[in-house]
Amino acid sequence: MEQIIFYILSLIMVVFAIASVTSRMILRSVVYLLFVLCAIAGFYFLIDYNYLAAIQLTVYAGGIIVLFIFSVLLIHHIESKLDVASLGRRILVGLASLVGAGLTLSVIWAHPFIVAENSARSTEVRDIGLGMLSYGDGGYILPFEVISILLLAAMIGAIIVAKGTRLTIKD
Amino acid sequence: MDFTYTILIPLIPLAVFLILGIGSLKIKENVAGIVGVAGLLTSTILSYYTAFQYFFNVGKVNGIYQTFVEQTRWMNFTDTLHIDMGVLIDPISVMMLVVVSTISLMVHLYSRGYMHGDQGFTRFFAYLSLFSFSMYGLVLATNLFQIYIFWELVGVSSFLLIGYYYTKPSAVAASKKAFIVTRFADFGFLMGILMIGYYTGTFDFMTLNNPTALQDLTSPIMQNAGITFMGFSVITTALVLIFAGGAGKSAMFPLHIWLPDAMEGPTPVSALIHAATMVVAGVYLVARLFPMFYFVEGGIALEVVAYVGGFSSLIAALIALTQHDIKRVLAFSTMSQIGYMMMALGISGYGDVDGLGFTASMFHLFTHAMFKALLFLGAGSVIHAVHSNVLQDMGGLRKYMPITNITFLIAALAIAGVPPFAGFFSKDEILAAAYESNQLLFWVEWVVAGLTAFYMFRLYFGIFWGKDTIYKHTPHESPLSMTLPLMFLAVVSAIAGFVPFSQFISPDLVGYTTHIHMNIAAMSVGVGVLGIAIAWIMYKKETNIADKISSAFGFLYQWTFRKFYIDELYLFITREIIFKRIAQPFAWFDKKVVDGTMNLIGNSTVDASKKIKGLQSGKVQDYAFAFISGVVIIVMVFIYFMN
Amino acid sequence: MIQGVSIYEILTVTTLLFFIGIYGFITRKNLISILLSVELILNSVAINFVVINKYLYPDMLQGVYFSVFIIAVAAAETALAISIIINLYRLVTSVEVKATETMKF
Amino acid sequence: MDFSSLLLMRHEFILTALLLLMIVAEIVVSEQNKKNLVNFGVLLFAIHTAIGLLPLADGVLFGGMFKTTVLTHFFKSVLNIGVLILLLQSADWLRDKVVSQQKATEFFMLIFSSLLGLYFMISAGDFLMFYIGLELSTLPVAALAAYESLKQKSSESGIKLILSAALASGTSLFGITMMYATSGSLFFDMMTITASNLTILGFLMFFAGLAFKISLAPFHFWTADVYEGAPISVASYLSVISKGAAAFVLMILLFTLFRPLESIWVNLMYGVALLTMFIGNLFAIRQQNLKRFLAFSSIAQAGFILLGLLSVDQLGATTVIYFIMIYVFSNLGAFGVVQAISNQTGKENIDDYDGLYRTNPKLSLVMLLALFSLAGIPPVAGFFGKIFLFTAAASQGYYLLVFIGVVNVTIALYYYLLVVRAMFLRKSENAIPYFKSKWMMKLGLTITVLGILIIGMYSPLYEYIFEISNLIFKS
Amino acid sequence: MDILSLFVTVPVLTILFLAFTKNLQQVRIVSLTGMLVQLGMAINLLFAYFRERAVNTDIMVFTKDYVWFESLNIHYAIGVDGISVALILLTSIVVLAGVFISWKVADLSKEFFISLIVLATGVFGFFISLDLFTMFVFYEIAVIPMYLLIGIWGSGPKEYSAMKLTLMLMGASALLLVGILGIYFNSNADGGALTFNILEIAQVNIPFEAQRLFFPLTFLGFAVLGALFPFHTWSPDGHASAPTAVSMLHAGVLMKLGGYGIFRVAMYLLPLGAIDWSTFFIVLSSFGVIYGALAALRQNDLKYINAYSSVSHLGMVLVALLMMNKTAWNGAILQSLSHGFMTALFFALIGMIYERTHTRDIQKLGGLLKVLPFISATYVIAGLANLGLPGFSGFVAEMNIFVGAFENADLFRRVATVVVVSAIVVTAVYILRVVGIMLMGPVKNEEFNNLPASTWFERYGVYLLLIPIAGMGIAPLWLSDMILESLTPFIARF
Repeated sequence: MEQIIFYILSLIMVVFAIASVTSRMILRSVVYLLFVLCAIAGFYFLIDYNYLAAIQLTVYAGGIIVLFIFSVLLIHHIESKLDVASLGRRILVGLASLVGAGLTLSVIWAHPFIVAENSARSTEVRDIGLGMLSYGDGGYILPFEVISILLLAAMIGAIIVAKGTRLTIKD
Repeated sequence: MDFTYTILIPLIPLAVFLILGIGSLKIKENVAGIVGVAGLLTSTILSYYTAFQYFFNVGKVNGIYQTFVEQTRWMNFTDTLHIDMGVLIDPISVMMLVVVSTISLMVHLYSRGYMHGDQGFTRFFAYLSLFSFSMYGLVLATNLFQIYIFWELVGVSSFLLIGYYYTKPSAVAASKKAFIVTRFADFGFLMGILMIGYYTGTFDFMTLNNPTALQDLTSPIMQNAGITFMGFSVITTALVLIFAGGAGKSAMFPLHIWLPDAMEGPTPVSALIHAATMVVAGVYLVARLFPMFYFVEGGIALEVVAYVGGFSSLIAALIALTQHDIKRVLAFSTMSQIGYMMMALGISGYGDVDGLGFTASMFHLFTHAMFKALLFLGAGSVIHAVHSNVLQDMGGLRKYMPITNITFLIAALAIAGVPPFAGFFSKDEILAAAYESNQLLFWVEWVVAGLTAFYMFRLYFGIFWGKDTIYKHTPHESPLSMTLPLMFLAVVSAIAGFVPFSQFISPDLVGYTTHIHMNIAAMSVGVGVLGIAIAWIMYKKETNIADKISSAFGFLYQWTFRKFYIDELYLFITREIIFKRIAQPFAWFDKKVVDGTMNLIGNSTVDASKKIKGLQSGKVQDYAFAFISGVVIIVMVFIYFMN
Repeated sequence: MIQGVSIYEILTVTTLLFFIGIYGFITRKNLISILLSVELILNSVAINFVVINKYLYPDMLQGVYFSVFIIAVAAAETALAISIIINLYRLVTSVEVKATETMKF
Repeated sequence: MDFSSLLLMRHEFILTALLLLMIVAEIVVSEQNKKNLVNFGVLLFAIHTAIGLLPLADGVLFGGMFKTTVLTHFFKSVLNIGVLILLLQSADWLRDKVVSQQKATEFFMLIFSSLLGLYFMISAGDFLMFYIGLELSTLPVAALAAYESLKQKSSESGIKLILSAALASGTSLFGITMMYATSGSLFFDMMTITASNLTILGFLMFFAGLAFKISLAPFHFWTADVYEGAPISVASYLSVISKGAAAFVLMILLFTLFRPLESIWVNLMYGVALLTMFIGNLFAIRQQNLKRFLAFSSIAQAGFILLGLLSVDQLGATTVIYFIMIYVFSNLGAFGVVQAISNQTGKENIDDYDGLYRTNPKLSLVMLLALFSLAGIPPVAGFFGKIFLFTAAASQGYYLLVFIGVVNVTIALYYYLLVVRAMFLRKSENAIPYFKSKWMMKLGLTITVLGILIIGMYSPLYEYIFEISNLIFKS
Repeated sequence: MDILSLFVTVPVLTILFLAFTKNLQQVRIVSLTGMLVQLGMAINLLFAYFRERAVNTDIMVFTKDYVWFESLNIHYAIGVDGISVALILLTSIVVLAGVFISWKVADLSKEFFISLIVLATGVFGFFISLDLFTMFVFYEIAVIPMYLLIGIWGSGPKEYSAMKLTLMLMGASALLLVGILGIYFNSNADGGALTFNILEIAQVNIPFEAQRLFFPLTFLGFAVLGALFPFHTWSPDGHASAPTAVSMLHAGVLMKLGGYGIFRVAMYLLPLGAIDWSTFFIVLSSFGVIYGALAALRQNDLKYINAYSSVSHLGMVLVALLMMNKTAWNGAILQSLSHGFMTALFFALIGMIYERTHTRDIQKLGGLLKVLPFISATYVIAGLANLGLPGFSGFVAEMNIFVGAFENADLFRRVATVVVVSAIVVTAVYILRVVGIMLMGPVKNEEFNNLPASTWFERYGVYLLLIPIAGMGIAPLWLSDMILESLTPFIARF
């Protein structure tokens, strides 16, 4: 059962990912991406990382995708089709990506992974939250604080980029 | 007896040179003349004093002339090889001192008149002093390297003096030619010196010329004489190379081409350098190394000397027949006479009477210096009066210039070998020596004697007799300052033959007695008189015989007139081959190929930079593609090829 | 740990996602589309972390935490990128890649 | 762990405090006094730099996520000094051009946060902190690159940077996951690196991400475009501070964590060094815009740094740190002059510098020294930096590489001399007229000049680095 | 301050003072004073050396050693032997003469003299260094000011020439650096620490393989500076474009660094390599001798002629160095000195002629002897010295080279020797060609009749150079013995 779900999710991921990067309608592209992200969230549920799945859904589906759609609507004529790269270029890049993927996969498949037995480690949201705020071994308070600075910086950055008063002179 | 003071003989002219040279723009003509003459007079007196002391007082011990050497270390090469500077007093060097001093003094005196009023008067005297210094140094040299050093210095003084009229293109060309040709010869000389130095371990004349060592096959010199180099023993090769140096300076065939052109210099210079002293340096050099030449490998090198000398004298005499420029005639005559001396050295033996050739050569050097200097000075006097060098512009001058006429005649008779003038005695000895050892050379020289008489009198009659030329300015006799040296030299030319030379100078330093060889004397005088007679017929009065003959032998005439086209050959080699075919391509090669390669490296870097600019396309996705390709390629390389 | 699904299969899927993202990144002509591709790349990586954590080293939650931070960073990055893109749009009224090719060589 | 041990994070704490202070100041200070905020920011940072120079104990915090050693402390101080110089040089620009757009304070905030990111990257004890540090150092700079929001070039530069950075960090992360899979941990100390193919794959992908930051070929393409479009201060920051820190981190990681893969990455460094030197130099040759010019020049310089990495010992580590330090001063000198002139005249092309010496001799001399230092001409510091790098490479027998390296120095000399040519050799009717710089710019340039002149000759500094770089190999 | 470090300190102080000068007059006075002091010190050093040598038999005297970079064992180690003393003397004379000749430089004069003295500092430092690293530092310091000197104050295609010169010399230093590092990392072949110190390395037996690898690198690195064929092409262009004093210093002093470096570093430290490679390099350098001479034959630009002449003469230095015996080496050093003085004199005179006539094309000049007697006469003297006339330094040097070269009895070196000796003829030809066309003959241009005579500072410069040329030529014994003595430890390595 889980297996089948996994395959279905995988199929969704791959197909919609491809669709997303090839679609000529930008809004569709965004929506396909949303599907992929949701599938990924499903996958997280599947392996019992509910917290992560939740974040995936809230931050990505709820945040980033909305941001995308918002900006697309803001600056794009949704009905117009996107330009595509020339065929030769697509083939070239496709080949390169295939080679890359093939290479990576061949290395991965050749590697003997030793799969561990399921441990008792809790993946409860509460435990994860505590871990996030602990400053001892295995505590993640430091990255947590730093990422807040990062978010602050990104915010400041986004603001100042947008801040410039529109003048008549164009460079 | 201490001969150290002789070092002053060269040093005084050097001092004079420095004074006049540095102040050449400031010192007045009078002062320069006086300083120059006074300096050389001192040297001359010292030379005479030395000669007197040496020959008559202290030189001879037990019948053998001693060699006195005073020297000091100048530079070290290796533990054994070094250059010394000093004086070497032996018969030939003392004899040369006398010759150089005498002629130089005369020329100094003469030049005061001849060069009077010339802008570069001081400079001229400075050069003369430099030359005197160098020549003295050469004569007194104690070793090969010292002689080479002064050899070069006389070369350069000769260059400076030939190019004295430096605004005249022909003089410039002549001076260059003289220097370069002799320099080329010196290349051989230097190689010879290097070989001698390397194989014998010394440059010192005393060691090299030691007859006992030379005859001892185990001595270092003779041992190395066994080492062969291109078919000859190294020492023989070295000697031939050294002779090449001498041949260059002494204008032996085929290195003679500079001498006629050197007549572009002021006439006193021709008299001093290109007639009496410097050009005989080659003869002196061979004489200086005579024991080596004689003993090493049975004298193969000496034979070369003999034949080169003989051939040169013939060639020169033939060319002299047809030249129009009186100084050139004299120049070829000089070459011819030096050929005599060389030949004489070449056929000479070593001990006692066998050494006649050597003695005769030195004797002829001595007498020739006197009468040839006289001829040149006389010619100078004529040129001074006529303002031309060319025979056709002259004629009938005897009326205007009596003293010059007489002195010139004496000199001409002397060179023609008419007794009792000096030339007769020395030439007679040479021919006698040749007769003893090499018949072929003897007959050649006999013919040359006749030719000499002919062309000298062609000259004489052409100048002083012949047609009565109308002159723009009436010629007049030269001032006393010029005629006095003429007269002095005339006297010497007339009587010098009676000096018993063989008593003083011989290869083994032991004096011996010679006699006049009557039969040979008769033959030589005969042919000389014949030559004079023909000249009398052809040139005493203005006739057209000469033209007829020359047109009859048109081809031969052209050849001799053109100096056998040797100049043209040299010109062809230098202009066409060395300059155009070698130097030009080298310059081209350097500019295009060598430099081109360097520039190419630079340019191709810049080109490469231009070619790859497309990589930086400005498209962020291209960059991403490069990024990913880079990763993929690196991964492939490291996982599949290097692991 | 999903029954019957090996880690290899999951990694295959993520790898495919990753390279699809890359393909998109390079071929899309629109800046926002490129950003979408970036999200694909980041997500594939996030899955990787989670899967490896789950399958191989479940004792610690290093991978999971990493994924959380990746998501956070991705959000920040996207926000910033979009703000710049919008600014560009204000300047040249275009969000095509072509608009960003003035500097080259 | 008690709170006193948090003092080990002195650099980070103070800088965070400065960041917050600037935010407060921005809010509090009135519009008219905004100009003074620039001075305030510089002053604050100067104090921070000064405090940073005080000695600091070694320590590990947060379960190994944060490590500080004398070496990292030292290097942070180098970065501080670099940023201080940079701020001094930028002050005029901020005051004259940016304050009016009401974003001068933000400049400080972004620079501070980026620097903070670098601190964490340097001090990182695991990949998570490393990653966050990396992103923290990059994202604000992307915003800074797009700072001049009225210029298309600036936005373009920002886009290019952020997109390239995203791709690079994505690749890098993928690599990290692979290494995580094979080595069992994300904490450097707990990872057991073995030379399996998957590890190598992971390492190489990770390396690509870091190489992007150092702009090593073929991951360097963004550099020139971003530098050209970004404000000079930002280009300067990217080329000097950010690159220097990344190179330092690369060295630390290679010498410690990836030591087991030495046989792999030594060859990698060899190849990448070659490629980077040539690419950087060949592109630099034909640049006219000075920012692009310096971009490619800095790419080539990065190639030289790799030479030092070939010697995996104290010598190599020392030479790399020493070189980076010298490079910071040299490049800041060059950028400072470009900045000064650009502020005054807006000219950024080499041709514009024709005859500069005759009008502005002092600036030209600073530029000359900086360029000579970059080119590696004695007696200025760059020479010592380069020659020691070569020494390090030669110590392992890479003579051929050293030779090619020096040949590249010659190529580099060519284009540096092109600038010298413009300034000194040429005469021009429309040379940039004489102007006087403000005192902050002067001070900034003076410090770089002193650095360029002294660091090379003053050997105790080298010896000190030699001593502390020993720490790398102790663990 | 020890006696040697002063040679670096005084120029540096001069530069500092120069930086604060206000006008042309001050610039001149400061430079002149500084370089006069320098010359005084050089002469003092000479006598001090003789005194010291009498009681001290070390290879190097006046040695001082200060640790610089401890961990790399880099020292500031200095010391001199007879060779360096001679070259220091040469340098100080040529620099002073250069200052005199540059008296009239008015455009950016301060910068000019600063650059000139920086160059000199490098050269002095190079000659006193015993540490390869320090030596290399000074080498580069000496090379780089050339770019500015030629580029700013030069003439003709100066930018091109300056760039070419700088890049070629820097490219050479690439080889050199690799060579030096190679030596350094093999300097512990007998155990012990790595060292840059020449004297210490000379005690070590560097493995043959290493010697064979690093000798050509080191040799070529220096030889490019010594204008070895085919790497000489920077020299004609560079010289032609350089201002007078720079040509003087460059040809007179800087190019000597090449020969000196080869001797001190390449040959002394890598004797086996030298022997192994000597054949190849003898071919190149002896070809260079004749090649330079022949190329000079067809040039019309005075500076080109002199530059090719330098190629030829310095080729002799290289040949002599490779001939591996004391006499030849002595010749090489003497030739370096002699060529230094002569070529500096030449360039000084060419500069004066150019300044007056505004051309260096000999075909356009003529009869200068009449209009510029002092300059022309000196030119003739320099020419004669150049073609190896006895009584001048060239002769002394060349004879040592020839005799030394001839000490090798094998056919190959014999042929090389003959080729080298034959250059004396070609030299005579091209020198006389110039003298004949330019100085002698009719005055070709009316305007030349009113050329200004030489000035006092020009004369001083000329005298300064003439005196050593003649001095060496007339009394070479003390100098050649001083050098020979210093060569003894070197020959012991072969």
